[in-house]
Amino acid sequence: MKDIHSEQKTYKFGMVIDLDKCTGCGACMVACMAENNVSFRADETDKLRSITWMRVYKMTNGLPFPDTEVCYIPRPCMHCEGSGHHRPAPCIAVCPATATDRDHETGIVSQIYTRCFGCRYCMAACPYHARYFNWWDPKWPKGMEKYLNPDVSPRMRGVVEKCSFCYHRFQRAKNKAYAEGRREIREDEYQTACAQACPAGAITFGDLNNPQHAVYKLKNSPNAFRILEKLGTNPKVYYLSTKEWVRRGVDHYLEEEAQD
Amino acid sequence: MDSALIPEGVKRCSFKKFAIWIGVLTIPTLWGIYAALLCWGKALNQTNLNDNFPFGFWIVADLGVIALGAGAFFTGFLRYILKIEELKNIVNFAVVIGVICYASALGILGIDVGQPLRGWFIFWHANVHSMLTEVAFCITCYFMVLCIEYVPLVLENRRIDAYRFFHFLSHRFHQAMPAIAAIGVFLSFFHQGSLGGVPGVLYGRPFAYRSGFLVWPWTFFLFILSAIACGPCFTLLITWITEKITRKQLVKKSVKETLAKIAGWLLASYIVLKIIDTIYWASSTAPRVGINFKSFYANQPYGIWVLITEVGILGIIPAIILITKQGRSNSALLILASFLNCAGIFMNRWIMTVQTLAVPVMPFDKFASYHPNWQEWATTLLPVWIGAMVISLSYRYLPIFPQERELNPA
Amino acid sequence: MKLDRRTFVQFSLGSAAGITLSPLPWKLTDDIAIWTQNWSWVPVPERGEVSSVNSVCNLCPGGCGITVRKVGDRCTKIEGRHGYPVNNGSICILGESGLQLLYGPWRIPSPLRRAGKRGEGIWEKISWEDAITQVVQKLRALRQKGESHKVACISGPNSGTVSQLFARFLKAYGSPNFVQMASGRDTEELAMGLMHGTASPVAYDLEHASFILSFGSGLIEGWGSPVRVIKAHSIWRTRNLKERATVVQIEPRLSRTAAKADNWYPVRPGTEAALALGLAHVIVKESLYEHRFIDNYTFGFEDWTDSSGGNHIGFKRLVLTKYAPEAVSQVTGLPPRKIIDLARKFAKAKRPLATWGRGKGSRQGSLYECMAVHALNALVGNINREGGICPQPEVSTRTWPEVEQDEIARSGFGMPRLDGAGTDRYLHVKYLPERLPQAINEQQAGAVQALLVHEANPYYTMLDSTAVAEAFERIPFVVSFSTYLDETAQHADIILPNHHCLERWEDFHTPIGLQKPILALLRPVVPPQFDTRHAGDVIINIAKRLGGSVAKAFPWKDYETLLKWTMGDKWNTLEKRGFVQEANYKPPAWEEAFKTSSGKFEFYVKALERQGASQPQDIRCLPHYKTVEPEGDHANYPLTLIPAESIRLANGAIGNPPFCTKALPDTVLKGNDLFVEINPKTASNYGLSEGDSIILETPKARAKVLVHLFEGIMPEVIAIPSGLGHTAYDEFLAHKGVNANKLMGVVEDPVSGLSATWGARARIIKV
Amino acid sequence: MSATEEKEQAVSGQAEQGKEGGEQAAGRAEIKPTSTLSRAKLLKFLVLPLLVFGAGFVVNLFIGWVIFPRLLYSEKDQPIDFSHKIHVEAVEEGCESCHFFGEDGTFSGVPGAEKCAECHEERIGIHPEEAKLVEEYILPGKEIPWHIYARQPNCVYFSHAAHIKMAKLECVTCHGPVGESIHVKRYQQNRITGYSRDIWGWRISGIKTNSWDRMKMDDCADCHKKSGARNDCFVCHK
Repeated sequence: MKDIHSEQKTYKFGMVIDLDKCTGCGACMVACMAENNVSFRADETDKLRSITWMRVYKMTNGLPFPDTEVCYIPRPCMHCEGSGHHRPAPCIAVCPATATDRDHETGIVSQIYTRCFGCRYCMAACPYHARYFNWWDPKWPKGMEKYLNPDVSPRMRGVVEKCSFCYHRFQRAKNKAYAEGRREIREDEYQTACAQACPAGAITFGDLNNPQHAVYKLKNSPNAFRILEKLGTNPKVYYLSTKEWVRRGVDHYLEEEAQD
Repeated sequence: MDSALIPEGVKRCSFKKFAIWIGVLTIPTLWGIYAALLCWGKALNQTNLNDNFPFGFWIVADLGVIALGAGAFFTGFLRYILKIEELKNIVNFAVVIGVICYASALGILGIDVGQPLRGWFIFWHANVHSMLTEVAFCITCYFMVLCIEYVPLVLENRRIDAYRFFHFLSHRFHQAMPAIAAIGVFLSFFHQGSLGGVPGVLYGRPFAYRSGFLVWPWTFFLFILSAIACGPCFTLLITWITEKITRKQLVKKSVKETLAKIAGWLLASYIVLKIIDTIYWASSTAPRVGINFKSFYANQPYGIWVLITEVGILGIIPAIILITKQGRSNSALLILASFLNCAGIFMNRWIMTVQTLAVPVMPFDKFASYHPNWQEWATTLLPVWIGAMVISLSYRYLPIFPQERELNPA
Repeated sequence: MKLDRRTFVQFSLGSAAGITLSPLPWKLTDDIAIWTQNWSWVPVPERGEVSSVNSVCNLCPGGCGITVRKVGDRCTKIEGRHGYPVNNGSICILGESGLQLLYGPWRIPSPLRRAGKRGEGIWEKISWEDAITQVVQKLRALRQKGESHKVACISGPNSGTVSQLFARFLKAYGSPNFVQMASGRDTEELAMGLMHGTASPVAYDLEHASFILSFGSGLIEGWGSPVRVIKAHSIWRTRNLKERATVVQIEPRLSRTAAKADNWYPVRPGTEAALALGLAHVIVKESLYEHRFIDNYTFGFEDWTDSSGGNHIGFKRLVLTKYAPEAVSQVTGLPPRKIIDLARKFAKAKRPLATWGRGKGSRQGSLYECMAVHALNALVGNINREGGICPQPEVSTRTWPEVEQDEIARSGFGMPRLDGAGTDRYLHVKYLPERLPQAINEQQAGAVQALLVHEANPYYTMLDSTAVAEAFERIPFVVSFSTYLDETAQHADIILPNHHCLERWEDFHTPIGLQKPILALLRPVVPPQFDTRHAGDVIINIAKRLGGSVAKAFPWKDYETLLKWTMGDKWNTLEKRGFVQEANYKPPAWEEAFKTSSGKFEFYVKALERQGASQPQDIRCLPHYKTVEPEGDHANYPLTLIPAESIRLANGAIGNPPFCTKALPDTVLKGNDLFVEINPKTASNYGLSEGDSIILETPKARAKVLVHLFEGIMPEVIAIPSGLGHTAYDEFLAHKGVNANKLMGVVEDPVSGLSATWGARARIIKV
Repeated sequence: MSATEEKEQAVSGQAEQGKEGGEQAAGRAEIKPTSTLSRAKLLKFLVLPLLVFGAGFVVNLFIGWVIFPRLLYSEKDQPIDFSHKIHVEAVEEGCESCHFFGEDGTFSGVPGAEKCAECHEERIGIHPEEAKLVEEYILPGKEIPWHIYARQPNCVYFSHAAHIKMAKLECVTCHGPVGESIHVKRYQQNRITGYSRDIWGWRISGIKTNSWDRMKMDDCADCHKKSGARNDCFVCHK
């Protein structure tokens, strides 16, 4: 049989989130939940046990009234690249059962719920708290299971789940492309649910390697930065902010390190 | 009633008393089993673990008991490989303790993982790059080795030994013991190290992350050293407890002191290396990602006191006691040092696990605190009660202590 | 051979070997693992053919276009409709959760009749036939007794045919007591009607504004048409630095809007009008206003003399004498320098725009405050201009024939309204919903014999919940047309459940605040999931059964026929495309813009003159600041309580769906306990720290809440999240937190009678 | 042999050994049985034990290989006995008449009743199974509740387009010669996992001789490996 692999294009899908535009409205969180069959419980106030693949964090500048400033930071899975084969994403490196890997075609960090046996080592490894454990059996009130998306498998208790960059939408787009005899997909054919829903248009999604894609230009903006860049996780989620305190606030700096 | 099973020439309490003792141990055991059933039946919401603390008391206990269990392989190593003959008088007991520790570790993992029925995926779909895979393989293999080491002890039961076949088998086992011990030592070294690698490789967690040698972070080596430094002390501690309960001397003081001396020097060298590691981490590894190490200890209850307690009170003090002749020859001090040493290992494992997770990495994230709930306590303590039963049974029916007859003439 | 121990061992060993060499253990191990991957209690979404249907979301006045993704006959996702003029592909958090409302257990499965005590939650399922018959019998009896005016109706939507049907029904039946639920639009309509002569809500050209001065409007908290405003916010942020719009937020609390604004100026709660006039002072004093507009198209800016020779002061003199920065600073707490600076920046901006309406704009407010903000817009001449404001236009539809009332209807309809709207006292308003409970409670028993509630949840959303509950007690017969078992439905006697908005046809008129008129169509995306009926059909049916002139007023077969008839020639486009937009609509030029008696924009509103007053009361006709004092004295209630509105928390007639509640931050709820925001300085005065439990007390009610320390709130002010404290719905919403409406009373705006409530006096007690 | 006998034997043995050192005893035990092998002893120590052992062995092999599979799977009838052969001959475009691609790339693996109704709006033949189709499903407008042999678990994503349109695989490769079948085969369902037996394969041993004998993940992965397609998790999982 001929080598299919060689014909396959490789992408590096990533996201750029404009924090100046982000209003912290939470539409991305719910778009994600609705798209990805994320379960919910009567009491979700314990955020340490609440599954939200996309979570909007709130950062303040720490100054007292009336100089207080607030910035909202939507945080999906960063789909870390790490630094090559020897140091992949923190979570991929540690998973003992290969339940998470780097998808070679898209660069997306996968999570396979049926492979995961719930050791939670990946969660300990992830500095972004992007991984969530199913502490309970997911349950939908009677009748509500009707809205579940068949493209995403619901999870069971005892496994870890996280944002997949709506990988099933890539599968869907590719399937359509295949049916039309194409191998490549267009930028607008594959968008994540959060990017699509965001009322502020703050989330841009696309191929970071493709100069034709919007994310390519945005990630090279002087205002672009990533969270905890110094750790070397090499995330594929970039942020934009014109505010110095915001850019600085998402990483650690020693006192002697000058403002950039 | 069970006199035919009791080793020759030794005295044991009445069966009734023994039965009551076992019965007493059964109560907390059932409590632990109930908690375990809750965790399996209702899922892990039955614990205080959460997404911030995916690892908690159970993992600490696992790391801890495996370190404590190191007494088995290390005493075996000293006895069979380095040929310190004197230690044959305590090696049996060390093996018993080892079996209990490793069985506990596996048992606790069986509750800790979210999907125990898929636990075998770790072998079948192993990711060789994961420290946990290494740990799982080595622990499982080593547990088998320990069982093999434990079997001849069982075979030495008077009633079993009466069978020629078993007697013969037991003998063969004894002959193979150095080889088995060697395998055990290899496996054990490796997984003690891998356990150290578990937190050490987390490069997303600057509190735990350590640079290192080839693929191994420094914690890999520190964990090996700390385990072999504390394992023997745990053996001594349990021996002492057994002696207190049985009101008998079971092992000669000289044997204990030999073991204590070795442990002492190991502990001392560990502490020196640990201090070097801490300094290097605080001055180089952590600042490289922009973190002043003091900020790791900025939140109570995980203040700087934990470092002082771990290295100072639970490290330097027992090391000094154990390496000085006056210190270890004083039984009270010896036991105190052993206890501090063992407590130190637990504290170290707690810090490497829980504090690692408590420290927020994203600067805008909140600091979180964790304490185990009763289900976690009950299940974690379960091995203590079962261990006590196994030791009681082993002591009663197996010739664990070769010097017992000599030290307690009828 | 006897079975002895040895045989047993041998047999066992053999068995073990045999089993090991059989597939059993291996297959079983595998299958058991697969069993855990495939637990029967984890739902497997059914597969099916994928399709999508366009409709409109009517969960709020935002009116976004939606595309519903369907798999088989199930809706699986609501997404923003691409190319839709309001939201172009985006969607808000509530719209996104719409399917939870559609499929949720809070749906009412069939008509219900109360079987226990009111509010007890014991229901008896009845047939539609039965339910309608009972309502008809009751209404017929009242009509026969000549008590038709004792039937009241509360309707939620401000526009659309269904709401009009209810209004028409009451008119034909013979009651003046049709009330629409309160919203900020009431005040805007009034202010626009008085100053422009066009009584319609304000439409803001946010997209083209270059300086947005928001008087507490939660621009990104669901104010106006939420997605559209957030999109405008992004436009302000996207333009290059030179053209980037400036946003200034005037609010005592660092809301999301304040956080995203370029400048946040906290002022004392309720003093926004003073600041607006203070800004006007600076603009007038420094002559920064738009002279062409002020000189030619306004009335009452300068002092003037009436036909009978009486002298009147103008807006100019008023602001110059009374609203100097120092004086305003005293009131608002904002330094004079900042006031002057802000006024200059605002007036000098290319396209400045001032917005009115606190929070989501869902509460009514002080008329003069609205006028003051509006005067500010007039000063900079941004009326009916790009980047400015204009009266909100509508797409015209076919008008229904006039109702022919019979004698009973005529006399009933001619009775005075219970809420007093339109009487001499409250001359300028159509409805005063917030006065209704009080009016019912003040009157002798039996003022309202039957109440119909459509798409509204007054029992929860009205201020002073205790008085509302009392009013409900006094109404012997309550009929709810709700889709969900909300608080009002819970306290009804008969529930005639309406279809969910994804199950029905309905028209949707220009979303609030839009400058281009749109008419859109809701369509049934899925067949009704329960035994529900369109409220329009039900009311037509009831009218027909009542017979006579009431039936005659409803000549349509059913609602769909009526809708098609009303939409007229637009129906085909609506059905095909989903909406009709007059994209080229431009508001009239200044020359013909104003329909006031002076034909100009009126700073001095002549219509507000009190007839027959001996002395001209100029101040009454000019925008001015007068403290709207909530109940309670300062000594007993030293703190000020304000509601905090959030787009993540629906606080209207629709309860927060589980997804939205899940998205609330942990600084709002902890378990079922609600956090209130307190400045650390204030908290330390009371010895409070984060998470402490306190009793929050206002003259109206008290509640146990938790303390959340927040630097972003003014000292001495407490903010309480609005939208929680439901007693109805289900475990995902009920009994979580406290209903902010319960703590706040109605403060009547003296000139209009609208509710001017912006907060309450409060005190706290540490528990 | 009774338990008492055995005990006596053991005790006497021990007594014998007691005199000498353990090592010697063990050494002797190694030699002794071979030298004095009486028939009775052979029977007692070798043949009987072997027989007992063998019995256990065989019984359990039987349980594992024969009884277990029967217990593991339940059998279900398909709602209608469908003949692929007849249909393939009757329709114009062969397999594609019913199994075709949608515009979005979806594949009509199990065509809906609507598809059947295109020909069988009313009875066109005399076959009783057709009568069943028309009367029980098409006329009342109900879907046919087929049991799907190749239905993968919910966590699996499979694209027919990728395999057929891109990789040009034949249907037979995975599904076998279904098109030639005259009757539907019995559907067996694993009682534990709920899957069709076709996933594991009909041989309980899991051994496959044809490419379509088994549809486990490893089978997909093997083929992917051979053909150079990727084997990343997200290729086939969702």
